[in-house]
Amino acid sequence: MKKLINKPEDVVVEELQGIAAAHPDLVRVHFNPNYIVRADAPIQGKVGIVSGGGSGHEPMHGGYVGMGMLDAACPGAVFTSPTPDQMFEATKAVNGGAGVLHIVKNYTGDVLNFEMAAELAQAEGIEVASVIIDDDVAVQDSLYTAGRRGVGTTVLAEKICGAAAEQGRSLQEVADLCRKVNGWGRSMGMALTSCTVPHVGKPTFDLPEDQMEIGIGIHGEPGRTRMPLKTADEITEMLALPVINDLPFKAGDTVIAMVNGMGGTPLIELYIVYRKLAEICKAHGITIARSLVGNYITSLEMAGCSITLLKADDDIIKLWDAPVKTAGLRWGA
Amino acid sequence: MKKLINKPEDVVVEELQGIAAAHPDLVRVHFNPNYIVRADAPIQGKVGIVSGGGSGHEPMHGGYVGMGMLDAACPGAVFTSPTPDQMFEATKAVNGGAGVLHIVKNYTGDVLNFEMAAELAQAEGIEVASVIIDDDVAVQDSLYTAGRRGVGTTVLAEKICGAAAEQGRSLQEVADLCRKVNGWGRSMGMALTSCTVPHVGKPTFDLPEDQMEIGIGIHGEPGRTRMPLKTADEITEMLALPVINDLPFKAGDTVIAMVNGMGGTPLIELYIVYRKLAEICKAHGITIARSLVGNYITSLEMAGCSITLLKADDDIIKLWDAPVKTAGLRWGA
Amino acid sequence: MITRDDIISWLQCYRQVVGENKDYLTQLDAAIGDADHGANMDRGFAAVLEKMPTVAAKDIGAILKMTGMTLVATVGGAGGPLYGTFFMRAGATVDGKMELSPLEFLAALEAGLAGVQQRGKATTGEKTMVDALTPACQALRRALEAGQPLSAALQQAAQAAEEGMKATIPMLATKGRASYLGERSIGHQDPGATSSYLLFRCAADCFANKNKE
Amino acid sequence: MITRDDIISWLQCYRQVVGENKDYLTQLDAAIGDADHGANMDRGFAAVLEKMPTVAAKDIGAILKMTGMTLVATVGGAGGPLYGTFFMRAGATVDGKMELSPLEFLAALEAGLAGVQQRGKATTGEKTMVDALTPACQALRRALEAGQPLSAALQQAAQAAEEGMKATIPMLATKGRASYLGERSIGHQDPGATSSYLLFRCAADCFANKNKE
Ligand SMILES: Nc1ncnc2c1ncn2[C@@H]1O[C@H](COP(=O)(O)OP(=O)(O)O)[C@@H](O)[C@H]1O
Ligand SMILES: Nc1ncnc2c1ncn2[C@@H]1O[C@H](COP(=O)(O)OP(=O)(O)O)[C@@H](O)[C@H]1O
Ligand SMILES: [Mg+2]
Ligand SMILES: [Mg+2]
Ligand SMILES: [Mg+2]
Ligand SMILES: [Mg+2]
Repeated sequence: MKKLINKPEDVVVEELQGIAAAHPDLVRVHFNPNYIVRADAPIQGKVGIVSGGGSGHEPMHGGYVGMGMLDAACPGAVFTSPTPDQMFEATKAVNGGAGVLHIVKNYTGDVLNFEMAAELAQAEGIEVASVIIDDDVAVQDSLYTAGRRGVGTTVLAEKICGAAAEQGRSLQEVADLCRKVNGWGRSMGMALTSCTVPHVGKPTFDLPEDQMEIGIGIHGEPGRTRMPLKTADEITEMLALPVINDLPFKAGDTVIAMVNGMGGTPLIELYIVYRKLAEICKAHGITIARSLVGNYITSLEMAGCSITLLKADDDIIKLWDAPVKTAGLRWGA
Repeated sequence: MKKLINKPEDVVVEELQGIAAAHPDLVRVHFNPNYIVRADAPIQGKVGIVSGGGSGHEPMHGGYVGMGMLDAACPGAVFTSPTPDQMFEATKAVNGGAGVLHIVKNYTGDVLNFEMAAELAQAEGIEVASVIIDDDVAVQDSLYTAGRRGVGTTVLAEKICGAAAEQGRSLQEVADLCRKVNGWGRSMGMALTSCTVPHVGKPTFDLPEDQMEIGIGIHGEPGRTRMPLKTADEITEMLALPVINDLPFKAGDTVIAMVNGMGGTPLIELYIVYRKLAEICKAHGITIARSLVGNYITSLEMAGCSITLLKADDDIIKLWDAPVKTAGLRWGA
Repeated sequence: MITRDDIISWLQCYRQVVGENKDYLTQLDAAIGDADHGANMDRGFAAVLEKMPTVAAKDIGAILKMTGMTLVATVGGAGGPLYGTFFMRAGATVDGKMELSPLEFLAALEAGLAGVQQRGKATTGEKTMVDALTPACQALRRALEAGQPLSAALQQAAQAAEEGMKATIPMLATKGRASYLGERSIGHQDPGATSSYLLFRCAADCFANKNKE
Repeated sequence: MITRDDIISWLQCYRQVVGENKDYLTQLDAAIGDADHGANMDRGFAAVLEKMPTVAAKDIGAILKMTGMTLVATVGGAGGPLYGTFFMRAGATVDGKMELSPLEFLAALEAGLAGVQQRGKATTGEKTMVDALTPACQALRRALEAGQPLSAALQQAAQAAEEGMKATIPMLATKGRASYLGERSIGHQDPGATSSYLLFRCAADCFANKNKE
């Protein structure tokens, strides 16, 4: 295992120490339980937004804490949902009296731990709303299963809801907006390589030099299918078409598009994918109003990418353009 | 070779098409010769700043074109300096009558090609100043050799000089500032893995699972020494101490610190390195006033990192804090 | 009767078995999950054992509740809340008791299972820990109701858990992380069902000398 | 006399040899550089051959200058400006000529070498193309001045280039990208010296039947 780490068991704590040292202007880091909060939390009268999940997806979520996005992020062990005490304490730390929104990615662990945290917070009189993000079209949706995973749309939801909370919208409004964003966002991802969880020490799966995994999540898990490596254009189509057909996105729609790197893929390749995605959208009459190209929701050093499209109305575009000041996403401030 | 590409020979052009599609608000891309210019270039009365180099270092340089940083970037083939016609045309495209600064990394190819371009531009009556960045302490400096490589300080110089040009400083002043930044900046890098140049199709060098390269540049080349893999803390010391001792940075100095990923290293590891770098600086009485942690000057998918320290006075800090609006670095706008 | 010392040695035994099977559990999880179940359980039960002195003089309910709360607070993932709920609910049914009859122990386990199902909303056949816990509880009830001694009953429960665990191999996962794999989840043994089997295996081993009751 | 057709077939021959040795040159560059010398030279000379029709009726000076300018505009890296300068300077010395005497050809090559040294500021012993070009020009001059026919003289030049190329192996690089490696540059053959040797090898092969002049 080749990593810039000391001991596998210290990875998350040392990363948090690094974040605390690098961004004292943006965030404070609390240890035991671990969470990252805005340096100026709690903000009176503003809805607080808390997210969280396993570590290894950086910059998500810790990198999105700051003005105009999250009020707090709770990092679990690598690829392991955080524990309820983290979200409970973070919720208390960001509660400015207007209630707290939990943005939860749809993984059994995340859902259960956030659920327990919400129960604890509510028991202390804090109003908590939870919205579950489940945008991964690689997974068949069904009432009888765990449902779809939460992936790329999470980043967009955090930005957009963060802006809405900053405007002073109510908990109900911000939660409704978050559900709308989740309903309008779709993603799909693929991997060229596996990744190595530090405490495991070897790649989660073996992927021969001429094979790729399509329909992966963000936990280094294998995807829905393994197949021979294809060109960037073919891969982009294999990701974009299921995304477009799922909502479905239609001619005349305006979208925010994200081409996301899984951690080990260089930017040069992501732009090649974006080029094809833009072509495909154009051919479908879909207008890309805003875009993100880079590493936003990752799986450690996995090589690969995911595509997210979010149907966007004027409200969403305005909230997207609103100032944001975090380590991972920043503009207008 | 596992890459999200179509054909190796199309990588750069397709990347540029992707950049053009993703950032029409920030830049225009010119093909044949290839260069990226600010959407609003030329800006009358402002010193234009042009940089460039081989592709494969993204976001550098194309990701740094925009308000407050570069006016144009010239991407060569992967790891190959661009040709003089690119810099010549880019120089003409950004000349707003106040002259043009070429920021050149110290590689024979970059230096020679920029030199030829400057001769061509000067022959057309454009005032051109060239500053060579040579900040890599892994390479022994000498009048009789090619000298040190230009690495991390380039990013900081582009930001700081871009802000100075935006303020309306003269070509002479911006060039002097650039030389000052180069004189006050030092870097050193290391690799955990090699990278694969697309048209080569296999890793530039083989690095056993238990070995690393110390003192690498940004072209996938082997470093000064190969040695057994060490912990993140040990590695950070091996990079930071030569950097600190070279200038030398002294107790009481204020610096801008960058922990840069080589492309394939996840952010979680870079923060672990930053944590130790902050400790080391503190122990030396050096104050980190500003920091960057992320992928800023890369070698394709190479895993590894580099450390850059730049001694900063009030002028440099103010210029650093000035608004910048590029795909790769953005704040205040 | 099952004493509080028996309960503690069961948990100690399980902590050790989890440690020994950490890589095995993680390997199972790597195939259809995210390669952390072994590390998660190991971290959780190490914490439980560390906290044991805090319930030094306390009753079995307190020990089990402490176990559940510690798991919730240290494990994370799906395993944390599920095993946490299992032990918290089990503990709640035996509040204040310093020893348990076999049927009381059974009732605690059944309450734990009910808690897991309530939290996780999984039923048998979905390729989760429920597929090991359910047949184990059922076998234990059958054996005890048939008048078998605790040790024999627990052997049968452990065997049922093992069969349940193995039965997850051909299953298509519909709950938990393995469900994302769809058809590719078939052919792999569920890590949570495996750790649940080990829990019953430990009980059977620990309480092997409880023949008379 | 060397005709413009001879010059063109020399460039065609070199284009082909560079193509055949693309991976070899890149491999040499991977060891002490950045693994692009083969691709660079290949791209450059492919472009030169494509542009050949634009100098269809032109003199040797025009052909060589077109070659140099095309290399400058398509190669990049250190190789582009250096080989570009080599051919541009060589071309400038034979401006307007439709054929060259062996000594005129030599003078063109020497002007090219001088251009390379002026641009690159390297002298012999620094592990660059200068280490192949310099002995090659010297050997050619010696042989021609000794009255040897062009073909024999070029054979000696190519051999001197090859020796110069091999002599770069034990050298410590002090110019170009290999200099960053310090001591680790020792033991590797310089890619640019290799492509320069191949240029003289092609000349020797192409002009093999120029015995009489
Ligand atoms: N809804 C559920 N109900 C019961 N058990 C579940 C459920 N979801 C997952 N599990 C169990 O949890 C195990 C995985 O635990 P673990 O790896 O610790 O968590 P995670 O999947 O979050 O990484 C699965 O093997 C399965 O047995
Ligand atoms: N200053 C110099 N003078 C002469 N030749 C040089 C100089 N620097 C580099 N070279 C030659 O250029 C070759 C490398 O060319 P190439 O790989 O195309 O460029 P780059 O090093 O920019 O990738 C080296 O092998 C060396 O022979
Ligand atoms: Mg997990
Ligand atoms: Mg090169
Ligand atoms: Mg797991
Ligand atoms: Mg090279």
